[in-house]
Amino acid sequence: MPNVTYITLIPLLPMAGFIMLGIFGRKYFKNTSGIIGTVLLLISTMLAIHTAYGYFFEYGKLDGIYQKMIPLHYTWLEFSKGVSIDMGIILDPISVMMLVVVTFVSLMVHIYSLSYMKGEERFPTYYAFLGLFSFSMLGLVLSSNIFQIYIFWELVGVSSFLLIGYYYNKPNAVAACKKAFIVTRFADVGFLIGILILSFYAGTLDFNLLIQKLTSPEASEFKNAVTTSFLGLSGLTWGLILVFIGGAGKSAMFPLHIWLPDAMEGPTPVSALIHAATMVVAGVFLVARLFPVFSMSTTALNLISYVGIISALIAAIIACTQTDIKRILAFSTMSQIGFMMFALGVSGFGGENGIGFTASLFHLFTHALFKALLFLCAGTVIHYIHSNEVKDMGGLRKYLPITHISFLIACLSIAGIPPFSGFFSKEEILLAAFQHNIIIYFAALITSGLTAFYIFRLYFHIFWNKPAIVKSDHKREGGLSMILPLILLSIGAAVAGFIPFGHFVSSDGSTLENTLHIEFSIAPVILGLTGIFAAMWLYLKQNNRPQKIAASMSVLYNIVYRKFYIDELYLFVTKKILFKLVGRPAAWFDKNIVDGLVNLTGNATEYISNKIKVVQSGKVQQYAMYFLFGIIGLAVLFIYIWK
Amino acid sequence: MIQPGLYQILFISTALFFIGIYGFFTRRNLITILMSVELVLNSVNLNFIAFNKYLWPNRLDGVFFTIFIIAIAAAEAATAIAIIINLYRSHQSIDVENAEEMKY
Amino acid sequence: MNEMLIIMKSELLITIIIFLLLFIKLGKGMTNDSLLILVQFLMLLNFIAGFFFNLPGNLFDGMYHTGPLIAFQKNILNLGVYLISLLFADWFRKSEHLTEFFILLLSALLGMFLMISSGNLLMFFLSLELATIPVAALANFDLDKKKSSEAAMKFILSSAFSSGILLFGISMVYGATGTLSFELLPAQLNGNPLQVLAFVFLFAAFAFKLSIVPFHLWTADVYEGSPVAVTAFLSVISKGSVSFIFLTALYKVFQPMNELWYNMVMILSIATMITGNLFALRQQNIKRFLAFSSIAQLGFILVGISSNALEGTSSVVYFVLIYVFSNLAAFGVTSVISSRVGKENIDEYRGLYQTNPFLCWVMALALFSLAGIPPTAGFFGKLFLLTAGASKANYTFIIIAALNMILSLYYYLKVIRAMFMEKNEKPIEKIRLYPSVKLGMVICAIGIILTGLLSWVFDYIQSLH
Amino acid sequence: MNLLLLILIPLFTAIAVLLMRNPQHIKWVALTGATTQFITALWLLLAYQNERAAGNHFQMLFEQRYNLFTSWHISFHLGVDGISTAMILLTAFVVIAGVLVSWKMTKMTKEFYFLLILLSLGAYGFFISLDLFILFFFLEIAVIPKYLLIGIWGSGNKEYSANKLALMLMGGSALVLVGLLGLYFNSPERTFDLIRLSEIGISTETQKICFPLLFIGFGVFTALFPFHTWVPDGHSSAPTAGSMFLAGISMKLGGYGCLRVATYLMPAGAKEYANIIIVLSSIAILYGAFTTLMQKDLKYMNAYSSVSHCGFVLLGISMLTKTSMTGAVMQMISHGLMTALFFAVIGMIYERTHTRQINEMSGLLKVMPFISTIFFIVGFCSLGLPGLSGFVAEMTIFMGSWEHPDAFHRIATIVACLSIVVTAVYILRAIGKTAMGPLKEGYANLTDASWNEKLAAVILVAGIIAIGCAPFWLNNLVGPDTQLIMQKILLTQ
Repeated sequence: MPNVTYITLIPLLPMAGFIMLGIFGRKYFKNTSGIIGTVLLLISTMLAIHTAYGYFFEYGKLDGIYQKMIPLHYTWLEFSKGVSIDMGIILDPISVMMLVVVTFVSLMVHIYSLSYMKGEERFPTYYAFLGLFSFSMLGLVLSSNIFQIYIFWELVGVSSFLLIGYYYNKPNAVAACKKAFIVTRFADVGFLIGILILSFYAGTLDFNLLIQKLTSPEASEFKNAVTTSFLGLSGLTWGLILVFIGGAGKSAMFPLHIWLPDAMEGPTPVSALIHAATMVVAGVFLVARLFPVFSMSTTALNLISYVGIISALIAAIIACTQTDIKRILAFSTMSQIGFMMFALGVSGFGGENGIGFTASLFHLFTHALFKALLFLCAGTVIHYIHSNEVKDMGGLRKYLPITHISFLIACLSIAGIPPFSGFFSKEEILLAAFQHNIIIYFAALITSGLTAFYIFRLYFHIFWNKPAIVKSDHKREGGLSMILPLILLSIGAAVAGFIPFGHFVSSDGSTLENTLHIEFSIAPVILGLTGIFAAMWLYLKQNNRPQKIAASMSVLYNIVYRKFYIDELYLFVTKKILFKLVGRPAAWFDKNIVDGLVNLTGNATEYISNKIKVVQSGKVQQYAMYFLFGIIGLAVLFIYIWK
Repeated sequence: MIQPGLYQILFISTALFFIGIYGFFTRRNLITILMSVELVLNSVNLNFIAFNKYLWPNRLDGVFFTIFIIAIAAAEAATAIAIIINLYRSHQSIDVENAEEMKY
Repeated sequence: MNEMLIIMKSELLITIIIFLLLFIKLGKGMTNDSLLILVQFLMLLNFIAGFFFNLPGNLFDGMYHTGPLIAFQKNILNLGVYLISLLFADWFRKSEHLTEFFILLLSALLGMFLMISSGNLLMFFLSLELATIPVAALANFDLDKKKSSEAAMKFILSSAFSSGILLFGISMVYGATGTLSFELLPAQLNGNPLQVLAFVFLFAAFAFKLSIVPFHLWTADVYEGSPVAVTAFLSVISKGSVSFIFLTALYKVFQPMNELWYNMVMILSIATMITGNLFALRQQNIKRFLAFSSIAQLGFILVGISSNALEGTSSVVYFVLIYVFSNLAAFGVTSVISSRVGKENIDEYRGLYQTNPFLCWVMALALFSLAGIPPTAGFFGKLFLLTAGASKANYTFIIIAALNMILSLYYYLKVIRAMFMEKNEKPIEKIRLYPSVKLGMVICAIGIILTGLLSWVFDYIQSLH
Repeated sequence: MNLLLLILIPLFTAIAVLLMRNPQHIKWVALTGATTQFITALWLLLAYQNERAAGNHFQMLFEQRYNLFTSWHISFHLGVDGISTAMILLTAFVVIAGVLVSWKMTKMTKEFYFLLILLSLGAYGFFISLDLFILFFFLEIAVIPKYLLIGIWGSGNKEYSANKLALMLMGGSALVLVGLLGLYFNSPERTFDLIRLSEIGISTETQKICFPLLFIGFGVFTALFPFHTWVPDGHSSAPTAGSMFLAGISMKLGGYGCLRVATYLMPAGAKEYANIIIVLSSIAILYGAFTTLMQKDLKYMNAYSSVSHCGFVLLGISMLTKTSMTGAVMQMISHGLMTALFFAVIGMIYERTHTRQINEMSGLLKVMPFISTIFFIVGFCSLGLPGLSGFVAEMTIFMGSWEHPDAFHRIATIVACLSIVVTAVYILRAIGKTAMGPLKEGYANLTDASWNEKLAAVILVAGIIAIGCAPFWLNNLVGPDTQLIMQKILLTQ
């Protein structure tokens, strides 16, 4: 049986770190805070691995099917009978898998940051925030209640905000963290309303019950949810779409992706942890978590798959033109998450149908490894060069050999070159898409070619191209704490593909055999190699071919370089429409109409008061006259009119 | 000789009342105004006498009232004239229009 | 015979004091200060005596009657006069005719006592005149001030005019019913047009005394011109006594016409509150300001009167008691400042708190009480008036009344603001108060706070019926 | 537990303050008084929970009754239920923080503390009274201290603001008064007793007249659109503690009144007018949020955001479900703590930078880490971050509102949900401009919070977190009583 204490400790240890370092860090743990945070997370990681081992190999399976277990669960806030926010722990393949991923990557980042962030003024704060993030992300993963997941969802958002804004005195970072928070917040409203809708139909917030009630066609809750319709879609679909919007926001899906590139203003290890490996895949996780329900609505699933593939494609195209190393990786992240999303969208529920589901989460797993690796490598490079721009780099392979190798492994992995891990997961995704929707399959194929191209464009830019301009005098690749994570992650990125993932994670908990179809893999691999060679041709040595190509399609290039002007569109909507057309009139209305009315009452009173002062004329005879008029008036009124 | 009836007397008293009020409204001299008030009071006296005689001959309230009114009118006039004299001292005039300092 | 002396005890006591003062005046041996102390002492005695040996009864064939409630009302008036003798010491000490002042004042008070006790329109008329004419003389007491004689002139002419109206009304009542006795009148009233007309005339005369719109116009001018002590007397004691007899007139005598007068009272009450408030809004002279505010207060009293029930009487009496404390405190502060530094403008009160916090707190308490802000007694007073008035479930009326409380709050706050908040380079200098003034203010302040919080006061009044 | 303590402690503190001469002593006396109140409030909470745990099922606990004005059937009737206990707790938190924050007050210290304590006295009395007359008495007691606090110690256009506030609040209470009188005279037996009135019931016609009067009247206190204009001016002109008390306590008087008096006594009226109020409060929520977006002054910003947040309270009440009402009470508590803290932080910032303009500040996090951190926390609370109280309250309201299946309520709920984005925008804008960014020139020497400020902030943050992390105690405290109110509503047709 699962050891509840251990599992509870997994998220709580980082939380303890947050509280301790957050309150006392500046005073008492100025230099030791990194160690404290890392040790706490190390324990977490070990506990997570222990749990995973236990779950997958000891007690998780019942009759060959992985069970959903809720070893801990207590009511946190009861709204009405049956509807309550519970704080609980759910153990099922995806949550356990995520536990391992999150703790592992987080640990890597903790270790890496020990030297990367050394000497920062707010070093303890940094580790406190990392702890907060780890806590929230682990909590999110373990949530047994849809509202609980929302709570951690928000907490993850805020830790992301805090970490992006870590360099708070850089205006860009401030703008970026605001943008990230607000955009995801906007999506979260969708999520929230989705929760409200789903909970209304299901009459519960508990995942297990909710899924049970909304997936059994006989249940009255399900019938209700399906028969109510609004604007042509059933209540259930609406709920799911709204929940997906929340996921899309966090996972930077088109068109809510605009915050992700900017989020790269944060420290690079943070980008590796939050904006590559863990938080951004929360959307995928959310959809996976609710997948049985999603599978009841084809409309929702179709939406997911189209949003996924569009994001994947657009991001890949944009990534080809960007020059900021981290932004390229950010777009790549978005593109890869797009892959995971549409894989879910094309999946069915149960048995062989669920291949997309397994593929998606497999990709999530491998992606976490190789993308974290890419980011950490990029971090080392940036650390060395002190610049984010690819044009400042080149020929670094001699100076940063370990980084170079690691980066190459990651690149090959993401490009889908066998036998690296990305190959296996991507193959599965493509297979699922192929089985389900041929359009998506072809789009995905093109995207994976582009992926290979842009990632190798980056690779060649950094490590080959022009000769190195070395100004840095400090240690080449940082200390051991910077190298160790690279090595560990490289190993992971290289071999993770051989894990029989379907044995562990599948849509319904049963075992899914991974089958490698050599004949099917030919097309994507060739496409990937083409991309690599194209990149090599253009960027291996310094030449003017890229400029020529860019010039030859300057309009197109510019559009892509400007990220399809989506940012500008948002800016227009917020600045021009929300601020100018809603905010300003509202403020004006409040000041002049509502407040004006109040003041008008006052002024009118004064005005009347001034006007009637003539009555008090000072003439005693007039007073008497009013007296007499008063009598006559009263007499007439009460004798003739008002009897 | 024809005995005047109640209505005739009431007519006269009402006329007197309004003449008094008219005087009160239009005169400028304070003394005249005071005299107008006396007219009003006298009209009331007439009223009381008439009611007493024609309507309630066996209740003498009206007659007594009249006597008291005359007395009070005298007291009132005395005070008023004293005040008017003082006003004359300070304003050098007993024109009501000169005593309109306080208003609004 | 003995019984008569006891029943008319309050009136006789005042008469005795009047004569005593007359003799002292003849003696000419006393300085103003010691005379003032003597007067204050006499007033205190008079006030204390009011609580003992009260015997209810009818005298002179119903012309005069008294009872516990009436005795209590007289006590309130006595208290008011005592406070006046304390609070306006500044002005009294400067006055050359202190004895005359109190002789006249007490004569008016005597008139008021008789008026409250009257059981016949004749008696009522006589006592009303007795309560009015000396006040006109008092209004002129600042002999060398132009405003004072103007005020007196306006007062005497207006009241003469109103006497005429009143008498005309009484004559019509007499014509229509044949009786002037309060006991016999109700049986004769049937609401025919003549009686209605007569009632309108009578009502107007009452309204004149109470300064009810549109019969109020004399009020502000007279208040402004008269010496502050007289203004205070007019606005508190005189108003109080007239409202007491007004209650009797409406509740007892004209009870058969209560639907008629309810409407009349309602209309005039609304008009009075609104007009009083609107005029008060604009005033700069604090006496004039208080004049209009007291007009508005009278509008509130009318709300209570409109209830036509036991609660109406009790709440009006209760309110008058509170009103004595609050308004006299306000006038007391005004008087101190006006007779010491000669400033009567609200603007000149700016920054007063820096130099005279005690005066400011007393003034603030008084004004809050007038505005009906808890925990001052004014809150309870006003609330009970409204509650009494609300028994007819006339929501419009009550809402208007309640909204008028806000309007009045606005201008009361104007004074508060001037004293506490606004800055002034040269505020009124520090004033050392005479002990008696201080005593008076403390009594007022205690009264303002405790009359409301000690709830038995109201219950006691209620039990007096 | 003797409820009179809750009134007597502030009363004696106030008298003691009046009798003191040395400003230093006054502060300590005030602080002692506030602390005693605080402890008493906590004690009340414990005693209340003990009683409930011991199976005391009376609606009101610790009842006391003294006859007052017997001829009007008014009695000094005290008692608390879960809702009032919660509100008292809130008041105690805000009072102690308010006293601490104004530690450096030098101008007319005695008067300042006297008025603060008087205001708290009014609030305590209001929350424990079960007689409508007494309730009204305490309601009005709390108005004038605010006027003076703003007018004397305020800043900016203070006289105008003070006037506006006093007059609008008095206007509100005038309506309340009329409503109360309507209840009094139309009930079969003339009584102001809340419990008695609810037992004997009030006729539907009366409810239809009195409910809007009472609800609007109390609504003015809690910034019911369009009667909210006193809020921005009043809050922004008030001194720090004044703003804290205004937003933290005074606005809650209105919400409590709307719930306890209007809705509880007149369920039929509540049903009749619920839709109108829902519309108004939805407007207030979103419109308030958008207006906040345009504010440049921190205090104005928070004041307008209070309009928006208090809209949630009214929305929760008018949704007429048990959950939403519980949410409304939670929102009152949460908003009270949060906004008091917000104003405290703004006050601290203003004291140091001498400006409240968002655009004129930058990079405060560097020199004032403590204050800025609190600023972050309170901002997050305002935008509904889980773990802090705002989230719990808002979510409860949303869940409660969503229980109605029809489109009208749905749209209102969605409108309310949308506001949380706008809230995020303005809060982050403010934080981003002031706390973050490069340090402004000349700010290098600014100091961080002093001990009293730190203590005040920590107390309020503790309250916020106590609700945010463990909302169940508040829910359990308030829930049964909102359930009672709901039962009454369900019983009426």
